Amino acid sequence: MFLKRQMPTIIAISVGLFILFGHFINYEPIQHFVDNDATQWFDIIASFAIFLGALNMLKLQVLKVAKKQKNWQYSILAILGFAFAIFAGFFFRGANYVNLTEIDPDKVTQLITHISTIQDIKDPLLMKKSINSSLADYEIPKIFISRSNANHFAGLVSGLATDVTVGSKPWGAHVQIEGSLFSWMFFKVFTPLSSTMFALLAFFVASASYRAFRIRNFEATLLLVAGIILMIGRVPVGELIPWWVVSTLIVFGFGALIAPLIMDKKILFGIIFCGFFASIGLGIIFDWSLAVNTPEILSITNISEWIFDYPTAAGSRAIMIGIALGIIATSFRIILGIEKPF
Amino acid sequence: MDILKKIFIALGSMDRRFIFLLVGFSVLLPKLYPDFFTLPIKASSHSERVFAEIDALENGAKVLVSFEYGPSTKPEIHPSAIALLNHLFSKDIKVYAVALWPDGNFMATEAFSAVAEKYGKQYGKDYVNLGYKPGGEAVVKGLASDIRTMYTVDLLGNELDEIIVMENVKNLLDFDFIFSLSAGYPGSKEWVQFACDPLGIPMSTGCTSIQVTDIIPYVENDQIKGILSGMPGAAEYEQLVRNTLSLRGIDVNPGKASINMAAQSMAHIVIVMLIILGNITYYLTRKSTKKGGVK
Amino acid sequence: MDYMEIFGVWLSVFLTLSIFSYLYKDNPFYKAAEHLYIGVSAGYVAVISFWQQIQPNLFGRLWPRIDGNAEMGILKSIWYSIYEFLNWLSTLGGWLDRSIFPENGIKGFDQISFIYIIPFILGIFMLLRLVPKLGWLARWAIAYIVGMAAGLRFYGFLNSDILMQVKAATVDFSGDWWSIFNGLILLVGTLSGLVYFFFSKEQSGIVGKVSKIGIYFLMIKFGASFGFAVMGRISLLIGRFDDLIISNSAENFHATMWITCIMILLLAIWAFLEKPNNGDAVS
Amino acid sequence: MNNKLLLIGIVSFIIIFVYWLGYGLLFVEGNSATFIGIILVSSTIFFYIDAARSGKEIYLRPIAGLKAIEEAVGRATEMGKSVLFVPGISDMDQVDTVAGINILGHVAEITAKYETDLNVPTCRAIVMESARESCRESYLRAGRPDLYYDDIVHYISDDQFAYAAGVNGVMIREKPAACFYQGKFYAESLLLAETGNSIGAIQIAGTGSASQIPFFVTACDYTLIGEEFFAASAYLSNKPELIGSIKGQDIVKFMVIVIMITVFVFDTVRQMGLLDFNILTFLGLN
Repeated sequence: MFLKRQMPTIIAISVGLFILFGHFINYEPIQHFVDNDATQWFDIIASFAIFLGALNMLKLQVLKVAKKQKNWQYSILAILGFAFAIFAGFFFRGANYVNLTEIDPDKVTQLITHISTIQDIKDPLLMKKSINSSLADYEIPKIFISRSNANHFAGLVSGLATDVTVGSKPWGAHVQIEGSLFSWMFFKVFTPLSSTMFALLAFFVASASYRAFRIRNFEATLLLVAGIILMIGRVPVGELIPWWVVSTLIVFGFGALIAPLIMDKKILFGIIFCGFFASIGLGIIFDWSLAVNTPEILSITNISEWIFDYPTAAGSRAIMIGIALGIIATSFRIILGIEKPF
Repeated sequence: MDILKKIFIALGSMDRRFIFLLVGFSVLLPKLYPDFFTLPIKASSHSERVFAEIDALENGAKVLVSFEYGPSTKPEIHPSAIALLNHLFSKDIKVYAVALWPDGNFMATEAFSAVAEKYGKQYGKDYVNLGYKPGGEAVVKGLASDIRTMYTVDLLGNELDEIIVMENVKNLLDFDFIFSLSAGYPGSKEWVQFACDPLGIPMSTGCTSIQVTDIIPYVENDQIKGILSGMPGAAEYEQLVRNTLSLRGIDVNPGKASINMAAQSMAHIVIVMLIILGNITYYLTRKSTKKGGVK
Repeated sequence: MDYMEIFGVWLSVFLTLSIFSYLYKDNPFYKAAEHLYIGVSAGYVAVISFWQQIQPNLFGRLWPRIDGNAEMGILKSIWYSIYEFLNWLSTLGGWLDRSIFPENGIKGFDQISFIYIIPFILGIFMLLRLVPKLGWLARWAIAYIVGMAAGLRFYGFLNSDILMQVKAATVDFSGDWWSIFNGLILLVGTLSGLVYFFFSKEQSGIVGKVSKIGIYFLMIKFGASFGFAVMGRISLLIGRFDDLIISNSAENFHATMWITCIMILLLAIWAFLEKPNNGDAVS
Repeated sequence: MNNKLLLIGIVSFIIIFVYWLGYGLLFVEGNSATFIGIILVSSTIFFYIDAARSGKEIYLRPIAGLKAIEEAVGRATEMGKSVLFVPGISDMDQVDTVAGINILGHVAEITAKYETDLNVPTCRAIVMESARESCRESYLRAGRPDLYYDDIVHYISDDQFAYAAGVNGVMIREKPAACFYQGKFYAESLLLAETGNSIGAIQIAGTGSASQIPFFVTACDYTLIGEEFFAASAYLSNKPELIGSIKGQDIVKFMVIVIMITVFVFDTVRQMGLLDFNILTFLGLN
């Protein structure tokens, strides 16, 4: 019981105290532990745990298929996808390279022609230069997924060098370089899925702003005004907006700010129209259409820059300090052992 | 007037799939017909700051570029990476790449292969790609004290001591500038907190738009020298680099971000229009909702 | 021609459009892509974390590369025989090729770090969750992580997000009026924002007024964040469209066009057939 | 009462004194401000925890989002639908996740009481394990251990958007009536909140990720903003020591505000040339 109940609390408290005060202790190994090992240990434990998670996911999907629950057909895809990733990660490496030793200097051009059939060459001259500088030992700049393709290519170029070898990159490197089955999966399956999910947000952000950016009250209006100004001001089109549009927007923005306070539409529209004509009049009198004459406030770009330099930075800082305080207090509660999620 | 009101109210209750469709078209049309949509790009003070900082580096200086993004955020940051490499290589600056994100080294490889050839830069002599190391802030701290404790070999498996550019490079203090291309955690914040602040090395960042408001306090505090915010920031920097390099006799193709600014602007305008439309409808129907007493 | 490459392009276009089809409503294409994504990503993450954490950072630290010909002390050879045993296990008794445990240890570190046995054991404790009787041992690993988080974040956030920001409370009075005004805005905004977060004070009277101002600053921040988010998400969408346009090139046999047409057709048929028993369309 | 204050004061003083004696020798140079900060924060919060334990009444202002939790679960029960709890996409090494799991404990207690289905998809296996522990405890505390089974909490994927896609799938197919998002979120926040909105669920969010708060504020019914989120589990627990810690946290906040104002005032006076005293150097922040 002690090992099950109290021991975890003791571990959490002692690790917490050790790391917190380890920052101050003038002893190199402790400093090193706090700076590096502590998080590395976590990463290692988390990596083990991933297999636990994967098994749980697999179990649920298999159960779904076995019990023929609703939409069970799709679960087969999840299982197959998982199996494929594991296959590419642990069993089939791909990543075959072709290496040439002692290339015949006269046949470099021929070699380049062969390479051009498997890969785009931007600048043949430069490639020639780089091959010439490493005639003794040259690796073809393309990595093959299938062994037979690599062998086939090696057969094509076998006459050009004393020795042509086909090998495959070591395990571990196959997850980092292009040309392995794993990287094929990464670029052709994983990337389109994840970046499209990400890009869906463009649509959701539009519908969310359409629905939520309403002049419901003063706070919501501030949200809306800041949002719109940033949206317009940060793209080139903001620069093109002439002064009279900006001044009109400012007038309308002012109107929007006071709208929640004035329920009578007539008075509100009256104020807006007066402001509108006053600003246009001023602009014509002082000839704001000339860039030099335009007051700085009538450029959306300047306004947006000011907003995100000052009021936004202030808001950010307040939230940042608040969050930091929350995290500190929670950490302290964990170290005291009065809050424990295990 | 009544008809107009009805139209607005009908528009206001439209299915959100129409909004999706409108946004989709606003992005697609400028992409398909780029000739109809051309816009001048004017740099903001933050982008200009970044450009000035990099441009002030001397020839032969050493710059560490950290790749902290992957394919899913590539559109926002990769253009900055390309423009940055153009700028650095044109000034014969040595470039060292590291990746704090696992897919960052794919991005680094792609960026180098797109730019290095043009300036006749050779791997190992003018630039090096150290690849990815897991650990986030621990990697940053490790690099600050000794690069060789974190990396024994580069991405291609060469020993660091065999690489020419790595000569006399022991830790971060040997770099003149750090540039973080960051899409989240670990990223710019970690570089500020664990490397640039304690060691006093200047740094700039090119980050995703969403991160800007989180990083802006550091920029205001001058802990980060300028910021390229998202694709528009990248476009501004591309433009600055392109203009300056053409004055120096180097032609650079217009970058991806600059080309896409038209689509970006269009989409923004459409969304703003939608918001305004939504508000007109809201204003017209406000009384009835008030009575209903919905939140 | 590289068939794997062309197939890959078609597959990626298909998956991209399948996810986009969710915008219309939940449909078989989206369900298929979603399930495939879950399966592939779970496997992907497991593989990546094994090859970039467990293998190099754990096994690499416990059994770094040694000179195969050099003399070894008795302890060291016992230690490395464990390594060989693990290799025997991982190759299913020599049936598979050597992969996880290359000969003579793993390249990367020069010294054995025995202390890394602790995370190794904690990691195994985590996996013991699968054994009902020993499942409670996983709590030890979780306790380590929670304790570590508390110690690290306490220090980190106090340092960088509080003390460093206190530093920023100064206003530079050497500039012009405008910059002084801006400096004051920063200070007032930060302080009033903090007042909003008081929990043990009723938000009325002066505290209420100040916290109201604080909310205004927070709202402007949220609006600006939202604006930036719109910007970023649109950029990503543009990136996806770029890829779709590239995939539509002649050398890829106009993948985008064909798949779009076929998918729309199939979706239309599906929607038509589905209609009678579908009362819960997503909108 | 005052004796305790004195005692805590003396202990902190002794610790700082020892630190000062060993400064540079036993202890690393250069982060003394942080050390003193830690001692100050710890002793303040500890004092209030202790005060609350010995029975001091502490007022906490109501937070709308927290009151709504029980209401939301209640509505799900009435409608015969399930409750979805999303603990964010970070692992247990982020304090945010720990706070989220603590809130899960309270939500699970309510669902156990109401006999409502609970569904907790997680993005990390370690979070899955601790969420299970937390739910099991809660069901036990509510007297309904029979309703608990391990698959209430299940793993989807470590990848951010695969997880979001999976949770989305759960939402559009199972249509929970109440969705809770409590933890650390990144870009997927809006994806979740918008889908939840489209199925008409009551949504209560809470997060310490500053950049995601706006999306939750616009798409959810209630949002616990930043610090409120970290205080939530203490609020819900009604345990005196946790509530005391909230009071202590408030006092720390007050001290931060006072210090900022002091820094501002002294620095202004210095800039006017009236006083040759740099407060930032004095505080060890420069």
